[in-house]
Amino acid sequence: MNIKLIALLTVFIPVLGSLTIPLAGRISRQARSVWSVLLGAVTAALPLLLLPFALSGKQDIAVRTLILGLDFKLIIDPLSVFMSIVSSFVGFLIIVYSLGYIAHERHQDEYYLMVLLFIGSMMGLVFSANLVFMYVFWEIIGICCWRLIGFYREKDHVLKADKAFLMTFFGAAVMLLGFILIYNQTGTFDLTAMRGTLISGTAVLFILLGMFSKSTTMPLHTWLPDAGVAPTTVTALLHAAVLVKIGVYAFARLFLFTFSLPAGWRDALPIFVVVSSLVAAGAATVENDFKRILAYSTISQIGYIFLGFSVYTPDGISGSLLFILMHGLAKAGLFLCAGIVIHATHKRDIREMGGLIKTMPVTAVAFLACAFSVIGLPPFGGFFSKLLVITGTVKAGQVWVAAVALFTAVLTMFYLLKVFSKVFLGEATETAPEKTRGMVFVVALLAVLSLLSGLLVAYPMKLVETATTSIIWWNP
Amino acid sequence: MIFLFIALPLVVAGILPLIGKISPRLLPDILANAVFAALLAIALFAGPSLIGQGAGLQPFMFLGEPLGIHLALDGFSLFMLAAISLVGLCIGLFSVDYMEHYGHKAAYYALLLIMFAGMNGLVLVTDFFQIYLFLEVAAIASYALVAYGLGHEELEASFKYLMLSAVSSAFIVISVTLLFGLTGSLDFGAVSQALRGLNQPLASGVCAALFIMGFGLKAALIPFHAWLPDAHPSAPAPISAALSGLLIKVSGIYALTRIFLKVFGLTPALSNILMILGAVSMVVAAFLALGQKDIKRMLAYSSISQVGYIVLGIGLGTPLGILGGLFHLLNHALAKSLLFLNSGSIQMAAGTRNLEEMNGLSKKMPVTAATTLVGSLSIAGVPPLNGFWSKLIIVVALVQAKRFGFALAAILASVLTLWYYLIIQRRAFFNKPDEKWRDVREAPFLMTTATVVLALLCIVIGIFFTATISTWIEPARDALAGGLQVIQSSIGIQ
Amino acid sequence: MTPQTLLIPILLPAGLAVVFFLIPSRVKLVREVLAVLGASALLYLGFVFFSVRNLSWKTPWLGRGIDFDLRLYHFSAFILLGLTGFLFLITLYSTVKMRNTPRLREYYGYVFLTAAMANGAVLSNNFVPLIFFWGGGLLTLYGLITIGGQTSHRTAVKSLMLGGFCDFSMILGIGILWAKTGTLTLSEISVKPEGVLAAAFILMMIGAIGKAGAMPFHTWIPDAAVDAPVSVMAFIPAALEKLLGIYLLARIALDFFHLEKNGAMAITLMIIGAATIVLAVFMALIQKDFKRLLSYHAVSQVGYMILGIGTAIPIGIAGGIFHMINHAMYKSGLFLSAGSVEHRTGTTDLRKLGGLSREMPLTAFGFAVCALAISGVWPLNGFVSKEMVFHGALETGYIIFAIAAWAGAVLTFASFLKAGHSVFLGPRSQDVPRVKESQGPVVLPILILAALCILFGVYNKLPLQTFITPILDGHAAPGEHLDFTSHALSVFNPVALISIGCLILALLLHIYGWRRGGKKAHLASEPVHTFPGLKQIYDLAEARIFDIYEQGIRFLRSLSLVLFKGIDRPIDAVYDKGVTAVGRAFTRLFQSAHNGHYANYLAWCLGGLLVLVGVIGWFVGF
Amino acid sequence: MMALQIGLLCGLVVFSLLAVLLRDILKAAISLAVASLLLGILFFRLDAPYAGAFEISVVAGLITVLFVVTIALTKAEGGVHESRAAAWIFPLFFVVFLVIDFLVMRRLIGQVASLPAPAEAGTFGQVLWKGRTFDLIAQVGVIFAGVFAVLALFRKRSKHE
Repeated sequence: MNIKLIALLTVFIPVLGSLTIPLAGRISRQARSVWSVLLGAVTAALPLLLLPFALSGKQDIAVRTLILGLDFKLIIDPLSVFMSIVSSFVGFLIIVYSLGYIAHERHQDEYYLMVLLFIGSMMGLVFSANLVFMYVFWEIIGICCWRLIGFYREKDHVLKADKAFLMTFFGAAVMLLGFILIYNQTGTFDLTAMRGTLISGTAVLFILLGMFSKSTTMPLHTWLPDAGVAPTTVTALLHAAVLVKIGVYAFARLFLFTFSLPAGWRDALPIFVVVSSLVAAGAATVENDFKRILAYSTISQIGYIFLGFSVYTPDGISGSLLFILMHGLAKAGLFLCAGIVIHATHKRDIREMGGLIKTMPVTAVAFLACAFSVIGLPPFGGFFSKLLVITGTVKAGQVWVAAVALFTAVLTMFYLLKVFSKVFLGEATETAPEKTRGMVFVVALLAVLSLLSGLLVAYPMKLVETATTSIIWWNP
Repeated sequence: MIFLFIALPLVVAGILPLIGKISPRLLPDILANAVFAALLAIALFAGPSLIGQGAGLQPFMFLGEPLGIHLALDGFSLFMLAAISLVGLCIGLFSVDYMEHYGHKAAYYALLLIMFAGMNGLVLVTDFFQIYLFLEVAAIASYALVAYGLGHEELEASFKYLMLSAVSSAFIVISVTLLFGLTGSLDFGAVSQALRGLNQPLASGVCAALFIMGFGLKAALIPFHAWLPDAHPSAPAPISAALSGLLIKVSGIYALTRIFLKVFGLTPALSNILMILGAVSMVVAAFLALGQKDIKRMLAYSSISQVGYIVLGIGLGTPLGILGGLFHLLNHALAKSLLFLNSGSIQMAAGTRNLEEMNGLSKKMPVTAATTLVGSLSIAGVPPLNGFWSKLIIVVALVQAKRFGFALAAILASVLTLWYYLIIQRRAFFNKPDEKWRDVREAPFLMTTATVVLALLCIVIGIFFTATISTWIEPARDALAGGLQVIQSSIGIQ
Repeated sequence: MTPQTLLIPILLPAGLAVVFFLIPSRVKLVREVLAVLGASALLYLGFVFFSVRNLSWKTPWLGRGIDFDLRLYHFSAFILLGLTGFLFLITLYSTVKMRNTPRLREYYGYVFLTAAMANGAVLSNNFVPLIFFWGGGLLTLYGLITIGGQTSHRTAVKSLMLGGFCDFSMILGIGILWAKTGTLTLSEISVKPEGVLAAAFILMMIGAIGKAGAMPFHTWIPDAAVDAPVSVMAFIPAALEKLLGIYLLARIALDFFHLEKNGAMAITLMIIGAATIVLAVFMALIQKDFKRLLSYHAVSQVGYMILGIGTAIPIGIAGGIFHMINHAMYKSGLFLSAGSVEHRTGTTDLRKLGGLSREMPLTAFGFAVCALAISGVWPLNGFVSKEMVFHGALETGYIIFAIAAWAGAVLTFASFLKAGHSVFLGPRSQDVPRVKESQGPVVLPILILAALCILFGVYNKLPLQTFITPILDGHAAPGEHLDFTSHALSVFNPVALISIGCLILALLLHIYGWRRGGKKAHLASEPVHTFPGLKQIYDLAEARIFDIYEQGIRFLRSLSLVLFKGIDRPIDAVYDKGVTAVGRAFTRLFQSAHNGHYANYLAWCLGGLLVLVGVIGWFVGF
Repeated sequence: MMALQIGLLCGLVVFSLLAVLLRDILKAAISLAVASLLLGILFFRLDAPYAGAFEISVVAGLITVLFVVTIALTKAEGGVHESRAAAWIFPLFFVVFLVIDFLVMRRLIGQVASLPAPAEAGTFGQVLWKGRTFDLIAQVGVIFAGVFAVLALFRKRSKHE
């Protein structure tokens, strides 16, 4: 099958498939579960077919011209293939996990529809090479995110869902204005035609607002901890694997792959994102709600990915790309462990929990492993990504920024170990057995993957290297 | 053939009360919807060929006497006719069930058809006085329809609507007479030629101001909008859908566009005025909508805000701006009538219009919940749906014309729009099912089909927006833009 | 001997560790036998590699200069031999000592994983594998400490936090080095420590001394002494960490940076060394628990090594490195002897023990030899390496460091007299039941280590010639002949005489303290403890004021509170309250204009019209 | 002559102002009728007989009757309540409007050339039939609308409540 067809299928199978889930739901619960897992599996498998193509470093364009310069164009290059593999794989795991998690909730049809639409539009966004269609998929994800956060339909949950939707919509609308400014300057929305053009400072600011709203960096980040009210699988999908990676991917695709930033931005950005990640780490240390801590932790780790990209050194870029993979696995693991704990104890405050390691050994070990990977301690994958990001920042001459980033890493270690000791160690407040085997299996798998991605880091690194060389058009 | 658009509804309206005597409900339903369907068919299928042969002037023999009927059908009017009859058909279908308990359906259908005849007429004529006349036809029918519920609140609202519309019609007549005084004729082409001839800047300026005020009130732009938030909520749902979806667009925006682009010529001064009016309505109405408790009042304010978008687009004057404005006109017509029809089915099922009392309906009324979601997201301009593309084109046009302030206002207004539509979703549907709606059933069949048709249209146009633009909107824009270059050079008002 | 064999010291223990994790905990004997066999195989490999001396193997790993580069040369072969030696002794010791602890399966797994990581760190010749293995040790240490008991996870977290901090600062140092030199291969880097490279030196130094357990990153060791199993204390803080830490410090001082004599960097090293010696030994003196006393001494002795290397003089550096291996031997021996006392009596509290020399003669003898060695008594290895450090310190011209070293020697001997006297000599205490000597596998390692101490002391030519001197080959000033063995054991020179004087002073101090404390050996240190000036400092130290971990955590907590309350919440308030308030304010403003009066609406319309006419009129120009 | 003209005009303005401002709807309807009567007279004086006839018959007659009847009908539920607040806003705007209107019209009068008699100045019938036939259809529409409006508004309330 040629490359273009696979890319189109990766985008449209989940998007159109998700619309048929309510029909499957009409037939029976099992039919719907099987159908959604099948769709998830296909979406996860298809990008893998593109792997050999991506590893060769080549780039292919699938295009269907429409009017007004808005032609639907897909770009298949190492960066997009890497992102699609990471997102669809973790998304698939989360679908499997959620079979157990929301087995006895209402609105399950809508849940699976929205999750698959979410993953499908993520694929669309990752492959699209036209600014407007990138925005279209960006907003579809916003809608799915809004419906998923408000899944339990409680009064304040829906308020928080609206807040999240409004903040991301505001960011995205301003970003769209930025896109239109660029369109006004270059006359086209097509990325491949605009490689290397210098864009105006205001356009950069507007687009950054959109990215920061979606990837939760400093000024527009407070909706993510509030979105903790959603079911854990959604927060896992949202926070760890897919949603927060959108802004970062857009940064790579726009500000690295395509445009060049005015001078002032290049040294302002790293400082800004490091401060954002420090503040988020501080907030995570103070918080006591299990999922809010992990949400702030995500905001903090996203700061690292932005840091890696914004220093414009090859190490930084490959560090950040690796970070996306490692953080996706590890943070999804952390959230799903949190899901198992909350699902069993029905408590959200870590001070009320304790000694769960006796009754939940596998979850505890998995949580610890994923925590070590997020902190960036050696045998785990997170270590390599954090190392490359830090060395990339130092090579860009920003030694103080690297120092602050490392201080944030120490803070990360502190609050993650604090959470682990408070929840799993100490004297047991109640005996809560580990819930469904499927959920525990997924969590264990994620922990093992975090470890393997550390030991066998050479393999993902190959793809990351080709992606970095394909991104860099300027002489470093 | 195009004369049918006016004659058919008028004739059927005439005979309806008699038929009403024979079978009070069944026959009028069928007849009215048949008329709408026929008009839609003509517009969709026969229309494009009709445009082909020029301005569609054809002598019409009546008892041997050649009647000087000048009906001009160009891309713009055909686009409007198609939109009117499309929304009209859905409203007709909706009214079959909804108007059951209002009684005397024949009179209702008669008035409805007359209103649509008035609108069709207004779209087709090329004579100032005839525009005023058909304006009055549609207006009088709508006064009666707004007050159709005969409740105290309905009467007061329709009285206010009548008095203010009467004032605006008066100003339109003054302006028409002034123009007749100045140019000696009432036909668009003749008047525009004459205006270019004599340089009377003050006179044509005053005429323009009076027209803006008159048609501005019909289109409910901000300083003149006050009647709309009272008229729409108290009108029965199909009527407020017709009013908000069509009447303010046809009698307001169509007339403004036709007059200013074809006759007066959109000079920079006029375009600035229109854009400022549009932008002010867009933002102020959005804030007003935020604070509403009653769903229909909120939707009414939202209409004012979206009309602001359309006027902003068309007022810009560049071909892309007009394209965006017209496309938004179509999208808003579909989505807003969908939302008003849904509010009608909510009111019929749950018996309330107040958002606070309305929570927990999604369990019992899933289809209405889904279609309302589609409608709200479409107007808020969230991508996959049609509203987004028109707003996008408008903002692109604004940015290309270096009007960054307006572009930013448009973006912020769309965020505000999303905000109050989320309030509707949160209050009405997106919450835990409430016990008090235990015995509430989904809206009857025909009503749901009407709303589902409109919702599907929103989605389909959203996805195949390029096809819609190239077949419907671009001919309309060319019809208008064609006239633009000619006028641009005329002296008129600088 | 193909280059691939370099992988064996890493993969063999790692493989064994996986096997240990998989063997069900019921099957004890098989595990112990396998452990000892594995350790002995590794020891044999250590000897083989030491004989091969030069081997290197390199494969590309992550690209961009990061490749899996292993290099065996004299120094790493020597350290590798030491590591495998201690692994063998500890495994032998653990077979009996740890037999009935709950998580035995994990214990052996972690021990062998630590060994694998340590071997990897020593062999790697590229910074990324070095830091990879270096950090890996942290996690296994965390696991091993949690095996100690229920409440030990707090100490485990403490060790991980401190180790993590040092690791991250080392990463920053490596980043700077990589940025400046453009390469990651250890053997190719040698720069002068100025400007940002000075910062790199400091950061790498933090990484090294953090691992070695010097001030201020030592505070987890005394806590671990109580919480962690004693074999872990003997293996990791006593031997392994010292070997790795000082190995890296030596390479930093010798290979990566040219540490010139009395330079700024050398002075900082010497200050840290001296401070560690004095402060740690003061704390050690007053300890009531045998193992805590030994752990403080472990921290104090590192001071000598750092001081030695800090002198940047060949004899000083050689002294520091020699002291490293000596210390590893006798400190490990002391811990093992404490462990065998605990194994039999069940407690290590000095107050409860007494007069055990008759019942546990071999342990007592081993303890005695190691205690004398650590105190630097004449013929033993401690004396030789301490003398070299004293010579180096004096040669730098800064007397203060030598004085600190001597003060350390005094108090070290005093505290060991107190410990030895209260545990083995003196009246038999009643609290402890009749005990027999520990089994063979427990006592044997102690005796082996004691023998080694004697051998390295008396016949010091062997360790100096074979192990230490080759390390300095490339670095001595040209023409200067590196021979330290000539006056190693000579007593009749001023430095040796002062050292012996210090020992006598310590003996008098002990006797005075012993008599004042009413013939109770464990109160021998009370005079120093209650000394007016020192009393307050001791109380502060007991309240953990000087503990960098406690202060650090308090700082982190307050900073986070400031960040959270100061930045995060206000931003959130802007959205939750600010935006909604603005929206509602505007809405109320406009709503006030809509009061439902028809007249108002008409007024609005007329007003609108007037404005329009005015504007157009203005445009047209009346 | 001019005094009568101005008198009629002022009467017209006063009565229409009253129609808007009067509280009691009945008096407002009646003042509206008087105003349209004066307007009819003015049309006659400007020798526009047809306009005058239409004005008096349709506006003064039919609409006033219509109003009075509806008001009588709705009397049962109380007149349309009109809160008293801010009664001064409208008159103020009205006066300002009159002043500006006066100024603008004064400037305009000078410029607008008097209309040449329309070419086919035939009788009202010819003009209506020949040139403006289409208006008839619109007129038919208006009448239909008016009739059906009355029909709908005064339908039997049986089924309604």
